[in-house]
Amino acid sequence: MARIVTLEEGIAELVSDGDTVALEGFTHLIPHAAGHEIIRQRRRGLTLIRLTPDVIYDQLIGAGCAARLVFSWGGNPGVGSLHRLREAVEHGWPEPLELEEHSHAGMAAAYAAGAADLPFGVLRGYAGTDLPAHTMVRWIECPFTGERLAAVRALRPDVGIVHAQRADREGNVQLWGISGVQKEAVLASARSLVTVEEIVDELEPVPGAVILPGWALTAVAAAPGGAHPSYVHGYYERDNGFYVRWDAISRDREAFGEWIREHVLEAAR
Amino acid sequence: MARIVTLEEGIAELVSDGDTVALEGFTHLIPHAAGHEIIRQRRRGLTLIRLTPDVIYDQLIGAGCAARLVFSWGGNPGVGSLHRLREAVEHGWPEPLELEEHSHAGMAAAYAAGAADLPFGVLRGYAGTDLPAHTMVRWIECPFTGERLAAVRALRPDVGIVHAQRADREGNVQLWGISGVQKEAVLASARSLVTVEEIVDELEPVPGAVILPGWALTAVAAAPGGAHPSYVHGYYERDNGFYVRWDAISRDREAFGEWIREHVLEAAR
Amino acid sequence: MSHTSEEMMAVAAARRLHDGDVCFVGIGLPSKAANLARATHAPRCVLIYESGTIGAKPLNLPLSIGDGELAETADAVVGVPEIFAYWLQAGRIDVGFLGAAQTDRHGNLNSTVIGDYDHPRVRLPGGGGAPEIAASCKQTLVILKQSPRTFVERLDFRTSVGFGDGPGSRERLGLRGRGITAVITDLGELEPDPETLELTLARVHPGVGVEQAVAATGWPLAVRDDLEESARPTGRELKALRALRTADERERAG
Amino acid sequence: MSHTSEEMMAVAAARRLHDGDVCFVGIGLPSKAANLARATHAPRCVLIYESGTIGAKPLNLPLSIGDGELAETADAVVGVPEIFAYWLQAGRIDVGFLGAAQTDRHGNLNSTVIGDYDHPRVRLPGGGGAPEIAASCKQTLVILKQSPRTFVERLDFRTSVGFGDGPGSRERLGLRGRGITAVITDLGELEPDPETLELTLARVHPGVGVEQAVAATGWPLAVRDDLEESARPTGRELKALRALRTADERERAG
Repeated sequence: MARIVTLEEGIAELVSDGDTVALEGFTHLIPHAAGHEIIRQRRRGLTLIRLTPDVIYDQLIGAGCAARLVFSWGGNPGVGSLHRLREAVEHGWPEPLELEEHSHAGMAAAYAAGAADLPFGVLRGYAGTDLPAHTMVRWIECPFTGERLAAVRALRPDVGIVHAQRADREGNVQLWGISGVQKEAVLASARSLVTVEEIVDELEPVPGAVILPGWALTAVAAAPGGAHPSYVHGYYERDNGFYVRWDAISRDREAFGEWIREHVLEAAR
Repeated sequence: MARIVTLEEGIAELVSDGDTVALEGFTHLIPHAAGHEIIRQRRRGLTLIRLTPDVIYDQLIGAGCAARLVFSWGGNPGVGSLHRLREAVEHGWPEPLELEEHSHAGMAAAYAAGAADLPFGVLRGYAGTDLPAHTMVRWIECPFTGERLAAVRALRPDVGIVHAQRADREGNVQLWGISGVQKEAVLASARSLVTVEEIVDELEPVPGAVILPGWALTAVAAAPGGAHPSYVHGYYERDNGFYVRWDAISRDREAFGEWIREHVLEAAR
Repeated sequence: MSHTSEEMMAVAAARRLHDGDVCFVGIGLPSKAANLARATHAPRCVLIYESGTIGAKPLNLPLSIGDGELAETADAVVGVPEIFAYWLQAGRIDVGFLGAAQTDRHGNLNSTVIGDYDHPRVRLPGGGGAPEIAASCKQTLVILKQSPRTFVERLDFRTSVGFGDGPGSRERLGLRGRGITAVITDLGELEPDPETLELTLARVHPGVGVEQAVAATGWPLAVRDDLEESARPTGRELKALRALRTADERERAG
Repeated sequence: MSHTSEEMMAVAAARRLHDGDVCFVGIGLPSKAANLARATHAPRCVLIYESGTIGAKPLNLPLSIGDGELAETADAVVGVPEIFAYWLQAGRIDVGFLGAAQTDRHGNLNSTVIGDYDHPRVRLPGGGGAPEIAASCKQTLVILKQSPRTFVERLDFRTSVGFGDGPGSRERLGLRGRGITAVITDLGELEPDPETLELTLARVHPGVGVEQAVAATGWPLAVRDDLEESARPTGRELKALRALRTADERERAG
């Protein structure tokens, strides 16, 4: 049964230095507030997992929380590069960042395998590319047809963190719109934290909604606005201007540090 | 793009003697009308696939349409045995029936593999049971951990047939309530036919609905009441009395033949 | 209040559920027992049916695992591939319920055929969800009437694995759950011996003699030293159990 | 009407779509081209974005592949594992669009790094959906500005496979789609030679000389005997293209 906690408690209890942490969200519902709390609590040496590391991972990496990144596409969508990610990779600042690099299809299969408690996932993928040298892929043979297929090691994060529209008081979570790999990320993780826009008495059914039952989660925390600058379907729009502004902020170590101090470290929780 | 056809046309065009056919539905939305049309068109030598062959498969088998059954649980839910299935297996009447027998988990994994165009599915299953001798299971080793897991050969029916609440005029299908393995059965099949309660101008969104896009289907046919005696969430209830009555009808070859003649062969389409 | 032996079975099974347990439930006595637990001491019991309904809270007893009421009252309805992969196989289920046509002394179950597979005397429905329920649930409860025809020395077909050939079998097969924790019969309750993993008579129901249970078992039934008598169903239990009806029964009752 | 070279690229790409084609679309020019096709000659083009939106019909040009408008206007929204397994991998996509930082003569693409992987000069975003789009779509269209830095003799990293090392490569690798059918650039359009599968100049855009395209290519560019000039964007195409705007652009325009 999920405990209803504050975001501060949730991160303090669930995320430790050196953990493997997946903050998922596919453009929509990106758990920015949870990422900021990790920065505030100064976690170090994390392995960060995510298909599409974007601004919040740029911030976590630039703030020195990460030692390793497992990913398939790292950019500022519609804008360009992630400058903190690039600086960590290209110049080892503020910490060297080890990369495990996948394709989306490979990571999706690896999360699905983790959610199903299988040690690996199977896909038609990676063949002929230079990716296998930088990822966890092996080749297996179909025992019926002899075909050669890619196997990816299951992703089993220590902690899965996602943001959703709402939860009820039992911790049952409801999210809708683009749902990405959030269900798989949560179910593949040993512990999970879901931040929500609001906690309500009853979850009205919504077309297309994904439900995460409270008993399958570790903790739920209210974090209204917690996906900004990404968006929450039915609650608020994407702050596209922020993504554009981030390009300038993140190009410069000092401007970045200033922004983190002002908007994360010294921000009221 | 799905063509909108009559049920008669749909079966005539899509189902041939000797085909492998999956009529899926998990208690809910069982395509009885389509099954009856197959009996009326006197198809022979079919391989019938389904997790839960129940009354409609009992009818198809008793009517001599089937040569082979791929299944995981064959009974009259809440009532008892399928007497036509039992008679085919136990006494070869009216035709001998070859069995390929799975567990639900194995068939679900095999359909999912088929839908994803993988040659096999992987699961933790079958180990230590007598099923592997009667099914398509092989053992594979995880290339990362060395664990031994079951592999099932993908199911790739020639024709997948399901029933749904409704479709629009482009053949986009909407179904909700218990959705079983219908999506996988349709996507795993080379050709597909969806019967629906009604064809409407626009599909109003419904919580929990599964959508099958028209362009991924072969044909859609209106068949109001086409799931009776099973039920259609939002349209009509399960005719539990029929399932009880079927027990008596199906125990006796003559009573069965009489019922098929009256309710299927001579019934108005 | 007097009670039938079937009521005793349902009550005994229900008592083994704890509040909050996540249960994988089949139709018949398992569904009755789980819903009885939910109506009495375990209101937060989570019922999962293999049709994909998670957290179903039926008011009426379902007649099939795919009743519309299960979907209507569920927290979530997912597809069958997902329920088996992400929920059962992933080890999220605390208690699985199984029936069968036969059990052997190690709680291995047959729900496939009586007689030879290719020329069966009785063709049973088959495994359905059972093989993986028995493999993956943290514990499994079996509900089965006891007789020499059902409690057999040797199964005609092994559909689901209890403890295989005894200690070490589950581990060798890579099965993740603990296996069967009890077989609840019309005569009593059997539990695996902690050493041998052989089903052993742990309780007899009120009015049942040990010799009766032994006579109804096709292998030499071991009896626990600390054999107990099951507590008689309480008035509250019986009342709650008898209030569980299918929608049809409710309708007929008017 | 005069047009920019980027407009020419979008129009040339859009023209390659047929009505009813199922397209796997990324952001930027691919999304512009697919939506232009939908607005002109191919109204029933089905747009699939890797965020899981099937049949999206955005009124505004999306800024990201996960814009809310894609979900709101889609026939169905599914999870990312499903979109890759059941839809892309299963071979249901007619046309995949890809951009890249580099292509080689066989249409193999780099979107990972410039320079050495471990000590890159430029760390690019990475493969994302591209490796499997290139592998599984029935055909792939690449949109990429032509220069000696982008059309290279040797890729720094092979993220996605076009024709590998040439004839037979895709078959040996088990790739199911036909591979790249065109690379659309700011100078013209390249198509694989049917024999050698080497990208060959098939069209130049109006006002572009062959020598200009050859100079912008890092390998000795073969030119088709039947080289054509792309048809200039029509007024209707340009009007429809310029009407495609992101919601923000529309807002700023008032």
